[in-house]
Amino acid sequence: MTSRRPGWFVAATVLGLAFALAFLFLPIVGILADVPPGELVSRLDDGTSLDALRLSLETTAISLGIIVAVGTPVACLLATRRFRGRALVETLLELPLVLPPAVAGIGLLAAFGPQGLLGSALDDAGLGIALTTGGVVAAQTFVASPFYLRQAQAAFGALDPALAEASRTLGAGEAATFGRVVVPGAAGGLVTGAALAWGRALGEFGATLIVAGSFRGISQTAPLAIFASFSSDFTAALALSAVLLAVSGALLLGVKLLTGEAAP
Amino acid sequence: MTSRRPGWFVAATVLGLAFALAFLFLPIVGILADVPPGELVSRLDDGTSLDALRLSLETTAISLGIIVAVGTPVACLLATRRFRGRALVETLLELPLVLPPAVAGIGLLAAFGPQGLLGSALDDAGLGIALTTGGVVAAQTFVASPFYLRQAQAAFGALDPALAEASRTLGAGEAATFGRVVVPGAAGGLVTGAALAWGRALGEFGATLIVAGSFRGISQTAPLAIFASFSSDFTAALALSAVLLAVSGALLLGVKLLTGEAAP
Amino acid sequence: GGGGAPTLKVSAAASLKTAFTPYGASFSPARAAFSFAGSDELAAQIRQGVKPDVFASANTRLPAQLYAAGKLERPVDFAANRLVLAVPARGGKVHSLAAAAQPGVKVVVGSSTVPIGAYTRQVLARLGPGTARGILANVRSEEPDVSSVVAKLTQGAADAGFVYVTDVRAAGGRLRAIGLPVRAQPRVVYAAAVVRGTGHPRQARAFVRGLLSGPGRRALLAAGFEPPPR
Amino acid sequence: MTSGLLVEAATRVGALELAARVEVERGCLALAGPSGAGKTTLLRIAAGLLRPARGLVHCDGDVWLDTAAGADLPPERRRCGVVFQHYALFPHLSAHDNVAYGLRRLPRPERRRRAAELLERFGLAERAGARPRDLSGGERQRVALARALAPRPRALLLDEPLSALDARTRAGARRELASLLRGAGVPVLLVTHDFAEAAQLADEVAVLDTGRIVQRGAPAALALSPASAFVADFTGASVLVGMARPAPDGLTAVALEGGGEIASTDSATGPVAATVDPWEVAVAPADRPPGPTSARNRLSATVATVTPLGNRARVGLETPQPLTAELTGAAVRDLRLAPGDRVVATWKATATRLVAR
Amino acid sequence: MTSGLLVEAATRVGALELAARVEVERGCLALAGPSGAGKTTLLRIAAGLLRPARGLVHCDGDVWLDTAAGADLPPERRRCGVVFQHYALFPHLSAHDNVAYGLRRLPRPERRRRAAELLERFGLAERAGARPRDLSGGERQRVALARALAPRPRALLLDEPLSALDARTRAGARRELASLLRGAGVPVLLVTHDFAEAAQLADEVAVLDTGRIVQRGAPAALALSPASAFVADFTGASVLVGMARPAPDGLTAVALEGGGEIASTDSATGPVAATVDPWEVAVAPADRPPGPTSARNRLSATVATVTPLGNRARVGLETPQPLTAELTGAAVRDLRLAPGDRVVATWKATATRLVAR
Ligand SMILES: Nc1ncnc2c1ncn2[C@@H]1O[C@H](COP(=O)(O)OP(=O)(O)OP(=O)(O)O)[C@@H](O)[C@H]1O
Ligand SMILES: Nc1ncnc2c1ncn2[C@@H]1O[C@H](COP(=O)(O)OP(=O)(O)OP(=O)(O)O)[C@@H](O)[C@H]1O
Ligand SMILES: [Mg+2]
Ligand SMILES: [Mg+2]
Repeated sequence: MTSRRPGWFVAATVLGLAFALAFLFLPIVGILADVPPGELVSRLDDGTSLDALRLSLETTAISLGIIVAVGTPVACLLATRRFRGRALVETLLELPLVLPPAVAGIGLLAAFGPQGLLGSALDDAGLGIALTTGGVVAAQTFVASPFYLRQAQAAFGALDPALAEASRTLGAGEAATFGRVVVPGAAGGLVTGAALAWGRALGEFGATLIVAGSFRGISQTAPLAIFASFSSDFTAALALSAVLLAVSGALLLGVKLLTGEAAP
Repeated sequence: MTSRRPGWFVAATVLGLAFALAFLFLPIVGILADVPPGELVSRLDDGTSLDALRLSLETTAISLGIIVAVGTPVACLLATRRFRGRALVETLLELPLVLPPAVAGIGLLAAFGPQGLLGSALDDAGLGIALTTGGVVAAQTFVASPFYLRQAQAAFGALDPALAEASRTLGAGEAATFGRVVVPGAAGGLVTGAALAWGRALGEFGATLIVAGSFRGISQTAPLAIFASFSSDFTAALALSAVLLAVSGALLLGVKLLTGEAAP
Repeated sequence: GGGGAPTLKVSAAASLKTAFTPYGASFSPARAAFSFAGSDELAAQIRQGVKPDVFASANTRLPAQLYAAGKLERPVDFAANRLVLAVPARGGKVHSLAAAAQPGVKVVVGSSTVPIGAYTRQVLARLGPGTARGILANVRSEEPDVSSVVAKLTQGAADAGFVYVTDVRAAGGRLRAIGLPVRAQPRVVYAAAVVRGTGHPRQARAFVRGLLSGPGRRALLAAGFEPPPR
Repeated sequence: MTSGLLVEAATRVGALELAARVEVERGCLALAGPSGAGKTTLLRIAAGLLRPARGLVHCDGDVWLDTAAGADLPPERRRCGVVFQHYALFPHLSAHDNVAYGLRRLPRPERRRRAAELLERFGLAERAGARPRDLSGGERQRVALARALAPRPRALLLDEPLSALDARTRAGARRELASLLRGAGVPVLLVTHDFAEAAQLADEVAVLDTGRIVQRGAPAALALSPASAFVADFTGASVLVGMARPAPDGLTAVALEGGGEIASTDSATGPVAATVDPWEVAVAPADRPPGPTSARNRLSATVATVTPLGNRARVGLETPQPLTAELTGAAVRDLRLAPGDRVVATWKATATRLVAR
Repeated sequence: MTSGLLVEAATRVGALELAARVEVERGCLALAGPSGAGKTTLLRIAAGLLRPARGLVHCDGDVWLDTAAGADLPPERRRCGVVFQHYALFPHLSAHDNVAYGLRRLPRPERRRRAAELLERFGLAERAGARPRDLSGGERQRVALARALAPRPRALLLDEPLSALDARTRAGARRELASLLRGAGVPVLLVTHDFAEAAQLADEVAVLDTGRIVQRGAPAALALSPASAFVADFTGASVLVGMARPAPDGLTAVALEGGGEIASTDSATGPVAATVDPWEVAVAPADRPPGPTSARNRLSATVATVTPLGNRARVGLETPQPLTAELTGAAVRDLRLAPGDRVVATWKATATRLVAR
C-alpha cells in the first residue's frame, strides 16, 4: 500500500478494526472490571486455584511437547511431499477442530478408554486415559494439535526447497538437514503455531472433563477449576480467568515480538 | 526435498504421520463405530436434531458473514500497515483463542449482557444477547474470528504489495483495488481461514451455553443438542455428532481441493 | 497419593460441591479427590467404562441404571434436597412464584434430561395450570446442569430459575430463594454407589458409609441438604 | 513550468537521504545508478505511491504533487503508466483482463476492443486468455507494457523493465521496447542498471548515486567524460585508483594503488580515479615489449581471462588493479594470449581521464 | 570410465523428455540453452537431488548413480559442490556459518580455520558475521561459492551463478569466477543463458534444447558454425529464416520470409535459417547505395535503433526480419544514421551460414 494520507476506505477499515477490537476486547475488560485487583490476588491464595494453574502449566507443557515433537516432521512431510490423498489426510488431521469438545471426549474414551478400541492394551501398558493426568494430556493434544499442524505446514510450505537441497549437497543427511536448516528456517511459523496450540490446550475444558474428570491435582486444570467455582465462588472463577488471560496474553505477545524481531 | 527413495528419517516421519492420524482419527472412528449406520439415520428423524442442525447452519452462516465482512479489511490493514502497538492489537484480537469458552461466555455477558458494560444500550436497541439467537451469533463470532483474522492476515501479508500499487496507478481507488486485486490475490488463504472459522463456530459450545442458553429453535445449536441428549439418548447424540462431522469434513475437504486446484 | 493414603476418586453431582468439599477434607481413610459435573455427564463417562471409585448422583435413576448395567455396586440414598425458584438477590423483577408467570419474564430451567430439569417439570406439573403454562411460556433456556442455571441468574441473563435450595445458599448472597408450595415439591433424592472394579473398595465403601452418618452427613446438613426419606 | 514530466523530491527513506530533481520533455530519460541509490523511490514519488517530505511533481502543466501548496493527487488520478520491476501482473486475471484493467471507465465493448488492439500490437493476440504464470518472461514484459499504456497515460515510468528477463530474451525485448518508446509520445522515465540498455533506449541518462543526481547527459557524453569513477565504471571503462601529482610537460602522474604509475593529460591532485576505455588499451608480450611509441602509459600485467566476442576479444588483465583491453581476434591469435601470460599493457596519456573518487 | 564427471540421463520431468549425456574432464563445461531446456534438471540429477528413470553419474571413476545396477548415492555422500541459481544461502546463519556448514566432520578449530581461510580468499573476511540478507548480490555469490568449495568437492555444479546479479556487479563477479574456476582443479558444470559468459568461463559449451544436446564445442567453434538457428541466436548472430534452393555458381539462394533473397556458399534446400554475424554486415544509405562489390547479399532495411557502444555502434535493422549490423562509431557519424532512415545492408555470401531450423 502507499504511504499517503488515508482515504475513505482506509478510514472505514480503521473503524472496522476499532469495532473488532471493541467486540473482542470488551468481554475481557468485562471480566477484569468485575473484580477489584486486590481481591483477584487474594483469591489465588487458596490452594485450589494454584493447584489448577500448576496442573494446567504442567499438562500443557507435556501436550505441547508431544504436538511439537510429532507434529513438526509430519507437517514438513505434508508441506513438501505431494501424494495421492494428501487433501484427505490433511482434512482428517483437521477434524478435531470442528468436533464439539464433549464429543471429542466421548470419542477419546471410545478409542482409548477402558472399553475403547485400544483401551485394554493401553491400560495394561499403564497409559490409561480415564480419570488420569494422562487423559488430560490426551484431550489437550487432541484438540490443540490441528492448530500447530496447520501453522507449521504453512511455514514449511513457504520455505525455499533449495535450502534443504543445498544442505544435502553439503553433506548433511535428511535428519541433519531437517534439524539444522528446515526447522530454523520455519522457526517463526513454528513458534506462532506452538503458541496457538498452547493457548488452545490451556483453554481446553469439555473433552478433559469427559475423559479425565475434574479431580484436584489430577485432572482439574484451570478451566475446570474456573467452571467448578462458577456457581459457588464467582470471584475466584474470575480471578483465575484473569490470571489465565494474563499469562496467555503475555505469552502470545512475547512470541509475536520475538518472531517479529527475528523476521527480516 | 528430493525425489529419491526415502531414508530412515522420512520413514520415521511417515510413522509419525500414521501415529498422528491414528490418534486424531481413532476417536472419530470410535464415535461412529458405537452406532450402527441405520440407526444413525433414523435418530435424525426426530425434530430436535433437525432443528438444532438448521439453527447451527443458520447462525454459523451469519457469524461467518460478520467475521468475513469485518475481518477481511481489518486483516488487510494489519498485514500491510506498520504502526506502533501493532503486536499489541494483534494479541488482543487473538486472545479469544486462549480463553476457555465458559470464560468467554462470562466475558460476553459482562460486556454486552443486560448488566454488562454496554448491556442496557444494546437491549434497548433490540440487540440483547442473553438467551437470544443473537447471543449464539455473538458467541460464535467471538470464538471463531481469531481463526479467520490470523489466516487472512497471513494471506494478505504474502501478497506482493506491488500488485495493489499497480492497481492504483491504473486508476483504481483504494476500495476498488481491495476488491479487485487484493482480495482475489489472497483468495486461497481467505477461503481456508473462513473454513477454519466456520468449523470452530460450528463446534462452539461453552460460550453459547453461557450467553444464549439452550433452547430448541432459538439457541440450541447442534453441539448443545448433542450435549443435551448425552444421558437420555446417547445414540441420538452420536448420530448428530456423526452428521456434524460429515458436514464439516466434507466442507474442509472441498475447500482444500478447490483452493489446491486454484493454486499454481 | 502422598503420605501412603490412596487417592479416592469421587465423581459427584455439581450440586454436592459445598457439602463434599469439607467432607473430603475430613475423610481420613484416603485422600478424596472430587470431580463435580452434571450427573448425566458423569454417568456417561462410567457407561464408557471410566472407573472412578465412587459415583454420587443428584437422582436415584442414573445410579439405578448403572447398577443394573453392572457398573456400580448397590446404590444407597444419602441425601435429599428441595427445589426453589431462585431470583437475583438485588434488582430482580420477580418477587413471587406467580410473578414468574407474567409475560416478559425470562425463566431458565434444567434440561429434561438432567435431574434438575426432571424435577422442575414435576414441580410445574403440580402447580396450577395457569402458573405452569405462564412459566413454561417464559422459559428461555434448558440448561444442561444446575450450575448453568445458577450462572444465568447470577449473570443477570435470566430473571428466575428453578434450582436446589443448596445452590442458593452456595451462591453466597447473590441469589434469593422463593419457596415452592409443599404440594409441588418433588422428591429429590441423592444416591451414591461404589463403582464396580474400583481399586480401593474398602475406602470407597467407607466414603459412602460416611455420607449416611458422621462427618459426611454433618457436612451435608451444614450445606442445606436434608436426610434422605426413609 | 515544463511541458513534460518534472519530479523533484527531498525526503528520507530508510537510511537514504534523497534529494533529486529530474525533468523529461518528450522522449526518454534513463535513470541509472547503483543499487539503493533511490531510483525506485523517485519513480514511486512520481507515480504517487510514496509521498516525500518535500517535493514537486508536474506533468504537462498539471500539478500532481506540491507539498508546499499541500497538493497531492492520489495515484489513481495521475494517469501515470508504470511498469514495475517484476511486472506486478495480476495473477488471477488473464493477459486480456490485465490489459483491460485500467479501462474500467470505458463501456464494455470499447474496453474489449482497445484491449484486443493492444494485445494485437504487442503480438499477444494468441496469448490473450493465458494467466501470467503461463506466459514467458518476454510475454509478461509485453503484457505489463500494454497494461500500462492501455489507459493512455500522460507519462510512462519503467522500473528495470528488462532485468527480469534472461539474457537471451533480453536483447529482443530491448529492441521491441526501443521501437515502442519512440512511438510512445509521452515523457518516459526508465530505470536501468545497464549502460548499454540506457544507451539504446534513452535520449539522455541521469546518474543517481546515494540519492543525488551526479551526472546527466547523452549516453555518449557520459562515456566520453564521466564525472565520477562510478559513472566511468557504469559506462564500461576500466577504473584505476591512485594518487595524482603534477608531472613535467603539463601531464599529471598517478601513482596507482597496488603499484605502477600512469600519466594523463587531465590535471588533478590527490586521490583520483583514472579511467580508460578497453579499446584504447594495447597488449604486448612481456618478453617482447613494444618499442618506443607515443603511448605514455605502460603497465606490467597478468592475463586473467580471454573472452572471444565475435571478431574481437576482451582480455581481462591484472595490473594488479583490474584493467580490460579489447583486441581484435587476430591480435589475440598472433600473440597466443592465454590466462596466466605476463604482458605489458600500453595506452595513451590523452586517453586517460581523471575523475574524483 | 572417464576421469572427470559423466552425467547421462533419460527421464521425464513435467512435460519435458530429457535424454542427454555430458562429460567434463578437468576444466569447465558450460551448459547453455533456452528456458525449460532441462539444464537445471541435469544438474539436479548430477547432484543426486533428482533420480532419473534411467541414468548414470560417474565422478573420477566412482559410481554415483547407475539405475541399471540399482546404485544411487544420496546427495550428502556425493561430495558435489553446488551453487544454486539464487544461491540458497541459509538465511539464519552468518556468512561464516554458511561456509562452515559443510565442514561438520572437521574438529571445531579446524572448521573455523578453514571457513575463515575461504572467506579471506573470497574477500569476505570483514563480512563473516553478516547474515545473507545484509550482503550485496556479489557478496552472496561469493559466499555461495565459498560454501560449495569448503568441503573440497569432487565436482562443482553452478546453476546460473551470475544471473541474480545486476548488470554492473555481474562483470566483476564474472571476472572473479573465471579466475576461480581456473584454480578449482575439479570438473565444473556451469549453466548459463549468456554466450559471453559461457565464452569467458568455459572451455567448451554444450547446448541443450528441449532435453537434448544439440551442439557441443569450443565457444568460438559454436560462433563460427552454429548447428541450429537457436545456437546462432545464442551466439549473437542475426538469424533470417526462409526457403533455400540451389542457385548457379554452387551457391544457395534463400527466399526470406517477409521478402528479399540472399545467397550463401553453404548448400541446403527447404526451410532454413541463414545466420550472419553483426560485424559482417555493412550499411549504406538507400539513396547512395554502394557500387558493385564482392558482397552478394543486399537487403533494403529501415534503421530501428542505433546503440553507441564505446568506439562502435550496433545498428538494429528491419529487413523486415530483424538484422543487426555493427559499425565503427565513425561510420555511424559519417552516415548520420538515425532511427527511421532507409538503408541498404550488404554482406558476403561466404559469411552467410545456413542451418536447419
Ligand atoms: N520501505 C522502505 N523502508 C526502509 N527503507 C527503504 C524502503 N524503501 C526503500 N528504502 C531504502 O531506500 C534506499 C533506496 O531504495 P530504492 O529502492 O529506491 O533503490 P534503487 O535505486 O531502486 O535500488 P535497486 O537498484 O536495488 O532497485 C535503499 O537504501 C533502501 O534501503
Ligand atoms: N518439479 C517439476 N514438476 C513439473 N515439471 C518440472 C519440474 N521441474 C522441472 N520441470 C519441467 O522440466 C522442464 C525443464 O526444467 P529445468 O528447470 O531443468 O529447465 P532449465 O533449462 O533449467 O530452464 P531455466 O533456464 O528456465 O532455468 C521445464 O519445462 C519444467 O516445466
Ligand atoms: Mg529499484
Ligand atoms: Mg534452470
